[in-house]
Amino acid sequence: ALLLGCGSPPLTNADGLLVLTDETPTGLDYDGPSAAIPQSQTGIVNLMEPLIDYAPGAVNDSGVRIPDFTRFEGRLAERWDFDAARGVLRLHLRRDAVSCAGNPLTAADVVYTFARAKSVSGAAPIGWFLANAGGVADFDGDVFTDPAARTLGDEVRAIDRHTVEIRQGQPNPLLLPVLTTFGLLIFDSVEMRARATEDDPWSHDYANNAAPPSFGPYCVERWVRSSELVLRANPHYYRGAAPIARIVIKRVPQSANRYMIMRMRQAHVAERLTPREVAAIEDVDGLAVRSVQGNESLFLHMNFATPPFDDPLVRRAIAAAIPTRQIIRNGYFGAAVPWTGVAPSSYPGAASGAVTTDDPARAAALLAQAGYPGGRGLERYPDAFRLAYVAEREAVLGPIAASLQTALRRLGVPATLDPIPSAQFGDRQLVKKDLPFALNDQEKPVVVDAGYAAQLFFVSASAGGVNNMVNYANPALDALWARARGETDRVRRTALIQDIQRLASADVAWAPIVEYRTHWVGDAQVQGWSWRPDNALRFYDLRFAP
Amino acid sequence: MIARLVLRRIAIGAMQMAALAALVFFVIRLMPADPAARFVGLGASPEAYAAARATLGLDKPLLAQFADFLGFGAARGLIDGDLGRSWVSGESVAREIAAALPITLELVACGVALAVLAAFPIALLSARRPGGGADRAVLIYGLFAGSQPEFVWALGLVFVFFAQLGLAPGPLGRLSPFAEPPEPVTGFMTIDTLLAGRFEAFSDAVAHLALPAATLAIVLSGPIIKMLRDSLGRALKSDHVLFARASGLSENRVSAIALKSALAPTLALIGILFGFMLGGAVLVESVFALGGLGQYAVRSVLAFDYPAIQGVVLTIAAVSLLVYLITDAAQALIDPRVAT
Amino acid sequence: MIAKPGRRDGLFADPLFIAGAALAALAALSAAFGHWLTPFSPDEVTDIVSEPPPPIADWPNLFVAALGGEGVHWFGTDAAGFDVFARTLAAARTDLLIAVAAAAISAAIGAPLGVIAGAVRTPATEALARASDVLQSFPVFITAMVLVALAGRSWASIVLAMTLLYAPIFLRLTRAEALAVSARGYVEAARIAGVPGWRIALQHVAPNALGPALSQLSVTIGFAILLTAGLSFVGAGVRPPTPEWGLMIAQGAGQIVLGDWWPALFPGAAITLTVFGFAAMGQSLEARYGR
Amino acid sequence: MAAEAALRAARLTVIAGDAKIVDAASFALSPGEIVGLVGPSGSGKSVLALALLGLVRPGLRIADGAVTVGGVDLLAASPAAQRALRGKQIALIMQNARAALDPLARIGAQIVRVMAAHDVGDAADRRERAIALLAGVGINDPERRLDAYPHELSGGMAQRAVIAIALASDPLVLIADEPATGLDVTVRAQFLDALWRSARARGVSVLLASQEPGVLANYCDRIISIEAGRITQDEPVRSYFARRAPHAQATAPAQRAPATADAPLIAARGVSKAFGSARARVPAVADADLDLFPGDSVGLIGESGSGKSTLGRILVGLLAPDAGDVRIDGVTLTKSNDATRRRLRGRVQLVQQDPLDSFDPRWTLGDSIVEPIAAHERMTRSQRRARALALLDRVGLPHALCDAYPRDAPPGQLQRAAVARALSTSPRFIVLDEVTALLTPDVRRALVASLARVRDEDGATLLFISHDLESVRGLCARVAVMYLGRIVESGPAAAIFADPRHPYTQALLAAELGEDVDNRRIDRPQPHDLAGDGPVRQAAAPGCALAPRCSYVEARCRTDAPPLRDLGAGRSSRCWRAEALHTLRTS
Ligand SMILES: Nc1ncnc2c1ncn2[C@@H]1O[C@H](COP(=O)(O)OP(=O)(O)OP(=O)(O)O)[C@@H](O)[C@H]1O
Ligand SMILES: Nc1ncnc2c1ncn2[C@@H]1O[C@H](COP(=O)(O)OP(=O)(O)OP(=O)(O)O)[C@@H](O)[C@H]1O
Ligand SMILES: [Mg+2]
Ligand SMILES: [Mg+2]
Repeated sequence: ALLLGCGSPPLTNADGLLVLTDETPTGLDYDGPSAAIPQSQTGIVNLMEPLIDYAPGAVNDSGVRIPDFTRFEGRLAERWDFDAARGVLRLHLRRDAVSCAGNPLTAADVVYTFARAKSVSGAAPIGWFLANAGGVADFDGDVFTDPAARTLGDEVRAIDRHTVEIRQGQPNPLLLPVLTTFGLLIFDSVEMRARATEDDPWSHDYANNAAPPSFGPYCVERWVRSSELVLRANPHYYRGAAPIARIVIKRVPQSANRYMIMRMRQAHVAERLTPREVAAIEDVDGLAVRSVQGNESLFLHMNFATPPFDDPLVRRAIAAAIPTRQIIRNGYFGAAVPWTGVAPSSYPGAASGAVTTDDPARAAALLAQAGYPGGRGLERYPDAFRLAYVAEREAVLGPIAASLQTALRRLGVPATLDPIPSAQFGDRQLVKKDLPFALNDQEKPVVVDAGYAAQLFFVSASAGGVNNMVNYANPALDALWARARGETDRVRRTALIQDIQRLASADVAWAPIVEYRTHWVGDAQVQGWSWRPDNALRFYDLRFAP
Repeated sequence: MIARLVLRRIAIGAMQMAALAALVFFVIRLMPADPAARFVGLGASPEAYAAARATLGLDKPLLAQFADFLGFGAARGLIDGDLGRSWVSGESVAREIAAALPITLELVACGVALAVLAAFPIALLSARRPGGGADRAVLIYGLFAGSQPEFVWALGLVFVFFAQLGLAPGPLGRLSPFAEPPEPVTGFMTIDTLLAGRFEAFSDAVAHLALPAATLAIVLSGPIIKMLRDSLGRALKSDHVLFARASGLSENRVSAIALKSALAPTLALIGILFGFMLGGAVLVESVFALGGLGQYAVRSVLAFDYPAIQGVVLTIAAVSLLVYLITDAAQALIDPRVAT
Repeated sequence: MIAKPGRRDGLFADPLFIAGAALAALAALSAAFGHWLTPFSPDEVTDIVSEPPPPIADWPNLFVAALGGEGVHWFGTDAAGFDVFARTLAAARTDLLIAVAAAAISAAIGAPLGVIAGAVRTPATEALARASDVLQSFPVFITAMVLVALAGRSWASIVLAMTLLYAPIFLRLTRAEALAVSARGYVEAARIAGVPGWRIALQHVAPNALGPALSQLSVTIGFAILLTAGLSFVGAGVRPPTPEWGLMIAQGAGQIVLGDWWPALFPGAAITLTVFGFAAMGQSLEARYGR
Repeated sequence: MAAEAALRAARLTVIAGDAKIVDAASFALSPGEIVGLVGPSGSGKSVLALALLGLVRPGLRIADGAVTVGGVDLLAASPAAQRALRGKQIALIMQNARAALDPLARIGAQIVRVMAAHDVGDAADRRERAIALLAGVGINDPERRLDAYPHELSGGMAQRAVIAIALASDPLVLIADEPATGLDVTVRAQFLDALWRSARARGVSVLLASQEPGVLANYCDRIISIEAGRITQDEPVRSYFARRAPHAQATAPAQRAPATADAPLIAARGVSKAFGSARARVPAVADADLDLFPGDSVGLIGESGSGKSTLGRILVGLLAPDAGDVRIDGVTLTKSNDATRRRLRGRVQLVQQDPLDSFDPRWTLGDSIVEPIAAHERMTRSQRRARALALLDRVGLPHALCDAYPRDAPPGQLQRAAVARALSTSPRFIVLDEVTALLTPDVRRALVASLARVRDEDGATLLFISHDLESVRGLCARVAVMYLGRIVESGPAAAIFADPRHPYTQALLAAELGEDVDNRRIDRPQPHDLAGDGPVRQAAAPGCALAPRCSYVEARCRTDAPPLRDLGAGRSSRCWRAEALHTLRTS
């Protein structure tokens, strides 16, 4: 009777938008310990505002607007002009932006933001890293060794109350792109200073655990870690208050439960359903699947530092054994396309490579050629063939890993599966770089540029390949990047970057498998979907269809 | 004399906690984790790495770290009730636990309460005619109820009562998503809603608690019924119950006498189950997205969040010891022989 | 309560025990010979995912086909394309291996220590008892997770974790019984006769104090299976795709809402019957040898 | 007379499965009559007693018969009606008083709830009535006892409380199932007196199940004998004893006078032993001196808790004394009783009270019996078996027992097997701790006889701890009496029995229930009984420990404690007025 009394209350749009996700933000400071976690970024990007952003582009067939990566438009900066000679970007800030705390935007806020980034006082120096990637002057490695180098000089300075200049060290075409990313969003310096304390001058505690004060479309109304995040529209938002005044992001760990709740029409949006569940939603009326061929991909990484993967023949053999078709059919239910490149094919400058998969015969031949006929001899490397993947993604990656394992076993490769917690996976991939053999579907370069991607993953660590998880080192490639980095001519740069990619895939630095579609399942009434490279929904764009 | 019992138990408990604290601290540090690595994350230069180790105090010798953890170091520590900061969220562990603990306590308390309420009539039924049909049925049920992982029940109940029948609210936590949670006073959703005088919210909270609590109740009722049945059977065979009959007391009175003497051992079991469920409810919590202590523990372990793990283990141990203390005291109240 | 000896024969008069033993035996058999019953390997995917089990009506001819060496997905296939029948049978091996090993080792460590701690009261043995209390006040599930995280996700480390958790239970149980037995007249008689302490512990105390441990053993096996399953559910158990009931349920549970009941149902039934079997045996043993 | 029978049982039959536990029992109790129900253990007394109230334990069933109480057939009546009769018309006193009391309820509450069930009086004055009842059954300061929990009562008090409950709603018929077993002789006598008086006073008819001839002779008007569930005899008490007179004197009193001349085999000097924590210290044995000579047999008597067992265990080296020293057969007991035991190994032995408890249930009796030897010599199976059979012969037990398990042997045989085990090492010294307590009288006599033989044939020295004066008389040459851990009197058995020189000994003897129907205790005046139930330990009170209970007490007794004084003729007593006692008694 009790249950009958208050079972499923009807969902009304009046209350706002209910979003189901597998994990609510663990921290909201982009220099904090958990900024790398995608769900944390969802919180950050909806609460904070960038200086500039990509201009909206076309709407794809499933109703999702894709940015036009060739054009930028103003956000907190309404205009900007770039003095190529001096490498100085002058930003004219808008006068009508007001933060959640009610403070108007000033140049001081921008200066504060960069100063904070350069202080590398946070758990993870994302801001510094992106500024560095964008070539901002004096944002270099010294900050870690030399405390003096952590204070902001004149590379970022206020000209007047609403004008700032950012100076580049050397030419670098990535400056505008990095300004769009979640790692350089602008803080409300007044509020931040108000929250500063003795041992926390940059207010990391407040930003990370309460809310990052900024000029974004939403403000934090309530946040219970690992349970829910409730956003309320920022009434002063300079683009006009958000159409949907309230966003409730609920944590529902099991994707099956998210699926069930959507089916029962008890929520508006569900993130990160398994491909199978998405496929099953397709034909439920009242619900719509929104998807985009964005920048998410699945690839197999084999660590050059771990024999036998130092042998290109072995790498090629393993790649050839990958059952890509089966993976697309049984793992992604068709919602993915084969991937041959090493950078998201949607990114400017992306090139397709020539790694062949789905060819067991060739794989066997290559193995034999490498001296392991029928896999004999490989049993000497049991640890090398422990196929790691993020345990939390078991629902999606489990089946894929299983069919890959089966395929390899058929070749005589002693593959075993090793799902490890994402935290640990992160440690080993990013820092220790000691994962020998892993399935990875988490890498989506946040700066929309094949070059940036190439640098991130394939340039040798010493030369700035911070996420070179396979310890791939190729002097030729490094040289190419050194040239491309400073190259300002679009065409020539693109040529260089495509060479980089060809090198990487020729060496099978990665064995790319598929690019899979990024999905949201939404109530049909929810309109205005848009995609960004960080794959976090922009709630400001959403509205309920009348 | 109950006071003496309580004091003695508190003393012992304190010593156990001390031992636990040390054990937990050092065992955890054997974990193959590199927390500093996570802190520096992307773009880690060796220097950043070193810096992170320093922030985490990992550069100090282990014993120094232990001293800090206990609070004998510069910073506040265990003895000040400070459990340090989570390495995942950067939030104070004590605060995070304070938020999660009531959720689990509420769940487990309701689950145990339901189980006990169900167990008594059933056990009585079986004890009335030992060896009878009812008795056998109860025995079988008692053995069966505990024979599945609780998440099987949880998922089953959700599937039936939410997905199929639409009777129960979705597994969306403790309140309907848009309901305004009350000012946290006790942290118990049901109580807080009442304190706030919001009865619709109260019934909402109850409805959300119903399935998870039922899940625990089903699983726990097994052992409780079994224990109650056994000790009730023993009591009904005992001389003093026979003597009560012989002196012409009514059947109800006799049952009451028997029940009372069956209560003491059952109480002990309930205490143990309660303690076990504090950590064991995690399976149910995660199915119903309650975000309780168990889920917090799982998250912390998977992320090798040392301070959080220490905090959780110590908290749960402390609470269980407290619960044991309470049940023992209750036992002593019922049975004068225990107290002495 | 003191163990009544020489009533083992009585056990097989007890329907509860027989039923329990039968179920346990069934699990043991499928662990040992399960792989003979199907051509499919429990750890190689087929190309067909989420195929429902054949309708009962077709079973007769399918049976014929199967005898003809043709592969039949009796229980259908799961989302990864594994044959559920093959895995359900193979999982018995994993689960029983872990559970029986954990319970047996715990008993082998805990019970003797318990006898010693109960038979000879020295500061050392008292300390031992206290230490086991401390171990027992650990939250079982979380500790298991930590230990597994420590030693890696393998059946061995799960067994290790469980041993740490269950051995103290045996120790406490046996110690209490041993204390009672040591106060018995026949132990005293032996003392006067000058029988050495170790010999008394071995010949008198141990045999009479191990009764409860016996019933506890059976119960513990059940617990261990459930704990293994629980660990798998939160992703701290054996590595997929190791066939393991809990893992199969955890993976299959997500499919139920999609209408695929079979990947979770069959392992669910298997685990229920097995645990019930051991619990029933435990109950019946407890009735005889006390607790 | 048949008409106004208070209780009439007709063809009462109780079955377990198809075995008849009580077989067509028919008899009647006329008002105010006290009838004994006698029969060997397991003959069905308890089952019958319960069946008379229409109750059985699980596994049993009343198959047939009628029980008429107050003109109503209880068995035919409705459950409600039965309840009304139980406690109101016919009440039960159970065999094991401690178990019969609800451990979780205060005595008062237990009495009052029975009153309430039969709405005796009104709620207000029930407490008063309860107090009166407790006083009536001879419990001192009843107000306080009313609020006591059962575990806080002594055995005697528990027994009395049970009677109080049984009498709570003045029943007309009282069924008393071995009400006095497990009580101290002194307490038991007083308790039965109380029962007898309240029965007589209220004109209640009593069915008194007992195996104790003494009890039957002293308190019963009629005796019903039951064997294997069948009533075999129903006769006046005199004719009953007339029939069984012959083997009343089974064992001849010990002739051997101890050879006190040569050096004592056991010499205990100033032995003391205390138990418990510093706070609650129990001086179990205090400053005890005792000599035993080769071939000696000493009876150690005294009420429960007086320290007999403790002293016995000290003498065999199972316990190390706190103070004083003990030399056994030349060996001085050391503090480490392990070491002692190793040196004494086999030369001393102990036989305990509960025979079932003293054999390992998993061992055959044969193996248990030879264990003491096997522990030190390597022997083959056959050798062991041979030794076991020889030992069984010594105590006159059938060879069949060799391969039997303890649970298969009756208590009497087990106890003898225990003696056999003790003899296995042909010890110089055997302590027998209440070995007869759990045995029926005739079995008891048989055991005593075989003990006498052991002593006489291979000159073992015996310390015979017992409550049972008859056995002591039958076996022991000398007697030592203990009270609250002190030896208060010792000397030749005959002399002490004839003329006790300590008030406590005297009370002990007076409390013995003889089998003489013509000299019943209740007909004698009992001026010298001790007050209260059992010993009262006052912490460090000066003066004689017995003073609070003694009827000869004088000023000196309260101020300074008497020493154990030699009275000549091998006698000694711990009483200031030892010499005077004789005259005091007779005057
Ligand atoms: N619950 C029962 N189920 C089956 N048999 C029983 C039960 N209770 C008693 N008996 C049997 O009934 C017989 C008589 O038992 P009972 O206790 O009446 O003997 P008793 O004369 O009271 O012996 P004792 O003098 O030792 O008390 C015994 O053989 C016993 O085995
Ligand atoms: N192991 C022990 N621990 C504590 N107190 C004990 C112990 N053994 C005996 N006592 C106490 O010492 C006193 C003497 O006990 P003991 O058994 O020697 O008396 P007893 O004369 O043998 O009594 P009974 O006739 O009942 O056997 C009693 O008060 C008893 O409570
Ligand atoms: Mg009896
Ligand atoms: Mg004694």
